[in-house]
Amino acid sequence: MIVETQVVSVPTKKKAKRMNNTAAAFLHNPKAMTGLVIFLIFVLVAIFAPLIAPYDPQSTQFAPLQSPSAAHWFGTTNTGQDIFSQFIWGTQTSMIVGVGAAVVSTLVAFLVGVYGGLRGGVADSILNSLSNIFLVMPGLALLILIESYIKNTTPLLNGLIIALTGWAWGARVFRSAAMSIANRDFIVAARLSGAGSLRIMFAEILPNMTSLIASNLIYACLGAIMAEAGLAYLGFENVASNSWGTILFWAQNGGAMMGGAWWWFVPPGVAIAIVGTSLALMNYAIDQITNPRLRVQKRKKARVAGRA
Amino acid sequence: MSDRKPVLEIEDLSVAYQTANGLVNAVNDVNLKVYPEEIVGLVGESGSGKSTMAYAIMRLLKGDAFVTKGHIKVMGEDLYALSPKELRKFRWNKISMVFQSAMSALNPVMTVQTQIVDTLTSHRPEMSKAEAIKRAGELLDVVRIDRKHLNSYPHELSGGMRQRVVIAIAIALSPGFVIMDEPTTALDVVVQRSILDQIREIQQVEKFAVLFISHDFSLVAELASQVAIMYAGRIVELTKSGTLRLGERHHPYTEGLLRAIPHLTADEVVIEGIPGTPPNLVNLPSGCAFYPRCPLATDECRKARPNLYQTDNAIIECHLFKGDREVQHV
Amino acid sequence: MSEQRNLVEVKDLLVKFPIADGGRRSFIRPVDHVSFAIKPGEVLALVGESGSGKSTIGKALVRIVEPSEGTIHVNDQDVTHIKRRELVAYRRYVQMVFQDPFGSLNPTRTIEQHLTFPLKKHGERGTNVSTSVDELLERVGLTPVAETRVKFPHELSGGQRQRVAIARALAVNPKFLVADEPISMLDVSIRAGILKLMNQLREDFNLAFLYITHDLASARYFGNRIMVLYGGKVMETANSDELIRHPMHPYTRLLLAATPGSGIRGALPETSNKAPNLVEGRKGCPFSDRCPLVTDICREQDPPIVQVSETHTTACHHV
Amino acid sequence: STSTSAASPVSHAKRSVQSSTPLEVVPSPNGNFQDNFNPFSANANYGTQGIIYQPLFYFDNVSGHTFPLLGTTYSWSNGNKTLTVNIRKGVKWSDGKAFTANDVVFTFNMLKHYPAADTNGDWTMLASVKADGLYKVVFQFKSTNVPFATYILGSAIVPQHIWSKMGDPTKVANTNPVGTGPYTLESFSTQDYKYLANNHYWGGIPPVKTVDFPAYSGNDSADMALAKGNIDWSGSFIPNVQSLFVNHDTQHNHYFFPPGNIVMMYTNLKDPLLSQLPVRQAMSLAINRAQLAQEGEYGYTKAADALGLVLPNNAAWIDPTLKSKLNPAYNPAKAIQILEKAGYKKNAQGIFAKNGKALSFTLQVPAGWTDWDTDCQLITNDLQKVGIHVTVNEEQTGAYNNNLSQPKKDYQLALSWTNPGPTPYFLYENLLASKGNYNVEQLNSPAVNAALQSYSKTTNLAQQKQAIYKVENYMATQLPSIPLFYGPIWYEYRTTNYTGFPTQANPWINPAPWTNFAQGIVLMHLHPAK
Amino acid sequence: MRYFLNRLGFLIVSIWAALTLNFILPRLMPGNPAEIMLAKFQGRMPPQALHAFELQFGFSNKPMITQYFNYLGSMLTGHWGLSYTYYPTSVQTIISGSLPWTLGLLGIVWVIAVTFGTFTGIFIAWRRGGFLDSVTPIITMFFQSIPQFWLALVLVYSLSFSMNLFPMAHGYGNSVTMGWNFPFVSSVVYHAILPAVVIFLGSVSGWIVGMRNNMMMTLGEDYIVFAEAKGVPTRRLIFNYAARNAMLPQITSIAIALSTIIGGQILIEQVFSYPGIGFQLTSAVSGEDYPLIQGMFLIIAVTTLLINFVVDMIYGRLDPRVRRRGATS
Ligand SMILES: Nc1ncnc2c1ncn2[C@@H]1O[C@H](COP(=O)(O)OP(=O)(O)OP(=O)(O)O)[C@@H](O)[C@H]1O
Ligand SMILES: Nc1ncnc2c1ncn2[C@@H]1O[C@H](COP(=O)(O)OP(=O)(O)OP(=O)(O)O)[C@@H](O)[C@H]1O
Ligand SMILES: [Mg+2]
Ligand SMILES: [Mg+2]
Repeated sequence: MIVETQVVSVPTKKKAKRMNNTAAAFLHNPKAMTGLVIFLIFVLVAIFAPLIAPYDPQSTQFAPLQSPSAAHWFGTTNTGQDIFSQFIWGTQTSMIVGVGAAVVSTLVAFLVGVYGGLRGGVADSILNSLSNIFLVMPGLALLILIESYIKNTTPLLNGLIIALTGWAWGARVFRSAAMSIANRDFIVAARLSGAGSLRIMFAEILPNMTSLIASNLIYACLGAIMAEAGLAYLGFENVASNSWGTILFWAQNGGAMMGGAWWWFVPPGVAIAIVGTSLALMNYAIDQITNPRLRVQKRKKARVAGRA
Repeated sequence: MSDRKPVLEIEDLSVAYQTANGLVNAVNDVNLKVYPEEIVGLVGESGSGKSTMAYAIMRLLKGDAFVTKGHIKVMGEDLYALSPKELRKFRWNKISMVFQSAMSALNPVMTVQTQIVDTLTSHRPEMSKAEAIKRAGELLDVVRIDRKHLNSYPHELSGGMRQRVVIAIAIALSPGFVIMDEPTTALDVVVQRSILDQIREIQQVEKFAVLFISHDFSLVAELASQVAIMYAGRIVELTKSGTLRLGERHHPYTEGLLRAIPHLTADEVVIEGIPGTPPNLVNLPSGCAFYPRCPLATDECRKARPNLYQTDNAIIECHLFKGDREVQHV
Repeated sequence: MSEQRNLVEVKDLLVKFPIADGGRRSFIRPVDHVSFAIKPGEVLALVGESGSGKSTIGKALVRIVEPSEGTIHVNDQDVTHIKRRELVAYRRYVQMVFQDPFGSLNPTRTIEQHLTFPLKKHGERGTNVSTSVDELLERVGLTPVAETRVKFPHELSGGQRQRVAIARALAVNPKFLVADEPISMLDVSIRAGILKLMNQLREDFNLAFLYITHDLASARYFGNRIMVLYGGKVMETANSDELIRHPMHPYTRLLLAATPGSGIRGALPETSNKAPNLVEGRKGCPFSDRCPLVTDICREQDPPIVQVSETHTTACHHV
Repeated sequence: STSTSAASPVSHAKRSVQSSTPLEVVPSPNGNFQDNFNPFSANANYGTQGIIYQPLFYFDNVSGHTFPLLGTTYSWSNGNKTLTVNIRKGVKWSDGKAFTANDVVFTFNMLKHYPAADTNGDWTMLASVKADGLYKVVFQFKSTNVPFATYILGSAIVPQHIWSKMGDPTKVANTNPVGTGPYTLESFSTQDYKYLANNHYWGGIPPVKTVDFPAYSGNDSADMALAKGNIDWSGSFIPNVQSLFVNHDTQHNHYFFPPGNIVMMYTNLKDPLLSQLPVRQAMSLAINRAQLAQEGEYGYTKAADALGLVLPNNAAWIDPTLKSKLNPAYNPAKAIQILEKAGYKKNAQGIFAKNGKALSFTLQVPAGWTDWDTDCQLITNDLQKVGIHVTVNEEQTGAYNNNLSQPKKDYQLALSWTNPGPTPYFLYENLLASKGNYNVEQLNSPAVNAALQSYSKTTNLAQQKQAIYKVENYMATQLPSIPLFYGPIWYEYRTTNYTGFPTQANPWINPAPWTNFAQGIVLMHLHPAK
Repeated sequence: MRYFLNRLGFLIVSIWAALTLNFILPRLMPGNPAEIMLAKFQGRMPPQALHAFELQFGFSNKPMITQYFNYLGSMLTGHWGLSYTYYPTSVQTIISGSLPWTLGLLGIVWVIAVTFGTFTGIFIAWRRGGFLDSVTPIITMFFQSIPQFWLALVLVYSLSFSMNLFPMAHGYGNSVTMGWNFPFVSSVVYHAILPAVVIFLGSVSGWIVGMRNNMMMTLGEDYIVFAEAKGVPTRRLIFNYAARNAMLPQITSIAIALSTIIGGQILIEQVFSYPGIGFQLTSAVSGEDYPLIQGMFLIIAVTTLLINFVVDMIYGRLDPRVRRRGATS
């Protein structure tokens, strides 16, 4: 009964999980690490905002339009608010919006894309058309259209709207990935051994899409932060809220640019650019890690040569 | 074997891939000669280094692969000594290659005609467009594809036809030597057979030498005059194809392979697999690479790499053949 | 064996797939009125060229594709259109092993996880599961078990993966296994091991197989009977030796001629690479496009199935 | 019958010097312009009413002055039900045709025929309009309403020979306007349009040859252009006007923000709690208006008076007996006292409550009106301190307006504006009359109604003043709504190219370039800078 | 043909979806258009005139389904209603005045960004691992991550306001007259430089990185190695073999690129007072001019959809596989 075949164990350096290999590659990629560290700094700032921010961000207790000083690292607004405190609290809001919208839109994208890709048929056609439509709709215009009807939104609501309008690209990516995975035999095999659709989606397919999910999360986070800033800047957000976008809105409202109050509008803009770059770096790195063809080899020896 | 000058001479060739886990020694100290108008088969399991060798011969190794050792001469010319310009000229005029998978070897957005004509005009700039098209049609005739397919895109052809187009491109400039890297593996048995027949036919007309790579023993045995058997980056045996059957003297690995195939017509069918799996090419076993799977392995096999021994029909790299004449090269 | 009742009985099975054809919806029939039966412990080998509908028959049997017409009886139960719970129960009876050992295992799950799920799903609990996993791995020769259990698919060779796939199929204790070209992607040196393993399983558990292959030699080795398929239709069915030694159908002959090592060698017809037409509504014998013996009747009428001997049938106007 | 001769302290200056430097005017940030110079359209481009078309008279609500334009004098008769207007002679339409009383009669009859064009609602009061010769028009009123003449006399007049062929005046864009005003349209594009001086203008040769209106999208781009000296006359808001504008050229850059209206906190009098005077009194006392003006409004305005007058514009109308009550008190302690006296007790949350009803209200404000948002925040804080809880609801403008203007008002507290006129009557009538257009608080006071009624029946200034005093008293004591601060009129100007703009020292007319009819008058008073 | 019909079908369905969305959204919101219109007058309107306005705007209380079909009918026949803010100007007049500006700027920048991005991508992929390959993506990513309106403001302030290098606002100078004359055209170009630079910087990164990655993927394909082996000259290899294939997936992402550019442009036109659709849209939103907002959104959506359609068609021409296979998107 026992077939005599000895297993020659394939040498692996350590019993590292496959996932950890990707993670390890991520951690060894300088671009990814730079991005990750920068992003984590902002995350930490967001988490500890209440401890970091020296003052109440809304309180108008200081002299207006002070340039940066030890007391006010980023100066004050024209109504005497401490911009550094606003910036720190804004970091929190913007990060929550970014990460939250990323999670929501990725989840929607995953459900729509994977379900359609897996299920096929009419359900897929409908879902696919839907995401194609959302995909080609100009995002910001759609957001503005929606905002024109529900003004005075909070950043969180904006994040939600951004997420609910911005899932299409992910859905498309997930769908095509799901379609190629769904054709793989292990899905059929799982079904044969009794797995249901949900199990197949979450236990069989999801782990095979981690890099896509990660990259979609990153992409969506970047998009959400930018979109939220844009909306807030246009005034489509409760101006009493505290986000990078609203700081820019008030700065613009208060003539910061013209008045030479660079300390007022520079920090949020630069912060968005830095967070955005950090996300883009991570995304770029993930691409390279998961797609060996994109990797650039650093050869120690000449390509041809080889005459030992 | 033959006094004529070989079209291919490989001497002590080693090729390695640089990977995160270390150097993958895909080809190790390989020696091989191919003579004009000869068909030599190269057989081995997946991953034994066949394609790597083929790419090395063509000087097409990319990225992380490099020749660590040895020389390759094609028609007396060292490809690695050529300038890029010379190389571009030399390739395809003298030596060409049929790739493993025809689907991916053809550019999906160009018609068959363009791809053939490109080949011609790249090497014969003096050739007019009309001439090139005419020649393309002739080439399709040679591989027996209707000329109307000149304007077809690859995806409009069947697998067999695509492979024929690739063959047509390979012989477009009448090279003296063609490497065929598993040209038929992805195809149906019947199609496979008809393409093999065609290759043989064309080869007899055009008289080029062929290095035919495959992992299908019986196929190669029918086509080639000599068969090189590759294991773990080494050619462990070079044998006359007619003797590829049980009962002749062969390398234990060759014997294992012969035993592993069920025979279609034999009265009594007993098959036996080779236990275990091919070695890891990053750290090869010290002695004979095959010893962990060899049923006849001795202590010596583990320690020392065997020499080459000439038997009546073959040159074999195995300690078991110590009694035979030792040779230096294949 | 012949006295036993049939384990699997397929009658007039027809499978249609919609295809987009110039905007109109039309269908192809990769399986066109196929009938066969398999007894317990018997191996029916299904040979035919790529696209002839072999996998589709296999998938219809495990009900991954929906039969359009005809019936499938397994163990005297009509399973042609069962749904949900019945289907889940049915799949404890039949399982499938796939061609590509790389694609049939989930790269993100360990070998153990691959096996525990079907075990649990089919009722095993607690430490039983763990012992069952060990048993299964031993049975398919993946020792040492402890080492294998924790590995991921990519840490195994192709042959080992195929063993895992077989173990997974065995986990539910099936009586019937559809093996869809289980060795065609494996190296020659490993193929024999898998074939032997399947042979052993047949003997040990009286397991019946539908063995799908395009390699006549392995069909003859493993199969009790061989069924030759072309263009979705059965061309010839016979006991293995009989079919190899006395092929009747021109297609079978062609196949044999193309297979190295066969006695038959003959010129292959010019049109030999034309794929069969599967589109619904075509007339006549599917092989008529390529058949060297073709006459007008072949293009017009479906050839009847001729009983050549008790165990040998063929469908050709010229036999 | 009494005859009122229209008094004009500043007559049109007659000058012959004309400068060809274009005057750049940005009344307010704007989207792209559309080709619409229809005086009956609420969305006509700036200058249509005033630079091209003119009314009989212009009544200024900043200075209270009356400027005769196409009319020269008007008089009441027949128990103040008949209004007779003398028309200016020698006026020509810009196409050279003469302007007569017939044009006036035509214009009004057209409005009667197309009520949608009658945006002043002239025909709600008019019975008939007749010409009496070429230079006299007689308006017959349905009932006596003297102040309503402001609307009628302030309606733009169009040429009969053109508009009689136009059809429905509300549906035309009138891209080639012909008026009596000092300018004609020279060119139009969506990003700017230009007016060219009408050298046959009855008031003389306009001193500015070309008046250019460029479109600026937002405050920031307009402000930058202003600071850079690209704009001569602007009505846009600038934060830190001193540093962002004046300091760029202290000699030539000036601004002056006269009060335009009163920003009120409206209290819904149908609300059982807000209808109680002590609650309103407490609120009024608890709000620090100076802080609102300083922080919310950048110090550009002042706290409003308690009487609902726009000061100093309406200074002549203050009841001498109320002089002491003019400034609303800020006294949180007293607010608490009043509430306690009225029987309110603080509940667990520290909010005053009586009979289980806590003083907890919502305060509506239009979303995106950032200064008001700040104000609301401050008000919330102020009221919280005295134990009144307020939640701010930022509403989209449409919804906000709806809630305030529908017959069934859906709000508790709201920050909103008032609609002033040349005399306090107009604001009061709007705000307090039971049928007032902006009676947002839903006051229904027979006394106030009667006082306003008596004003409207007379042309006698003394009687009018008495009526106004009554209302002032009502405002001061009953607080039907709570005045907070004056809404400023944004007005910046640059004297590099032209001088003669209204100044803080001499605010003879509403100086904002978006003020219909006033802007045409201002243009005629400019002169090229030396 | 089939592919064409398929894409055309999708175009029609998505336009219908955009139309329907446009219809549903305002009706989901509280308040009716009449009230919103009245609100525009902020109480300055005597009640006497209210009814007049209701008449003017044709507010209807017909059943939803009737309204819907009337709406579809009038949208398709180009009757998009009258703007609230610019009454009685029709929405289509307003749009036709600003659309050319947007399309002009957008089209030019887009072509430049795509061309530049594609060539840069090809170049750095060919020289993979080189200095440019490691630096260019990062720099462009940084620019892409800067909020475009912010960058626009900074540039306007520094280059235009402080340094007088560029105009601060508008699509052309106020002193030139519109027409095909040199002063006008040069003024238009001069005014377009800054907005174009900002849009360019905001969108080029995706093209560079995308093209680079696709190139790298394509360069690893067998047919490239085969072509190289068979001696195809390098230039032809890069452009005809590699780049042409690498561009195909890029083309499909044109949709996203385009809507990103449009999104950016909306904000940027606002900053530059550029007389285009975006500027108009934001002012319509702040003016709660719903017919105009709807028309704007519709025109933006339809333009994007149409461009996508064209792109799909081009894609079909470039990729012979698609024509047969039908739409796989
Ligand atoms: N790019 C690469 N990087 C690292 N290792 C590689 C790479 N390409 C091939 N190898 C390794 O080199 C060895 C030889 O590969 P090669 O492709 O030459 O085998 P082959 O004999 O052609 O196999 P097959 O029959 O599957 O084509 C294998 O072990 C393979 O894993
Ligand atoms: N889900 C499907 N939808 C449409 N057509 C299908 C589907 N599955 C298979 N086909 C078609 O049915 C035909 C038969 O396919 P099948 O996979 O059964 O062939 P096969 O004999 O197993 O071939 P191979 O040897 O290549 O595995 C093919 O033409 C295939 O394209
Ligand atoms: Mg190979
Ligand atoms: Mg199959």
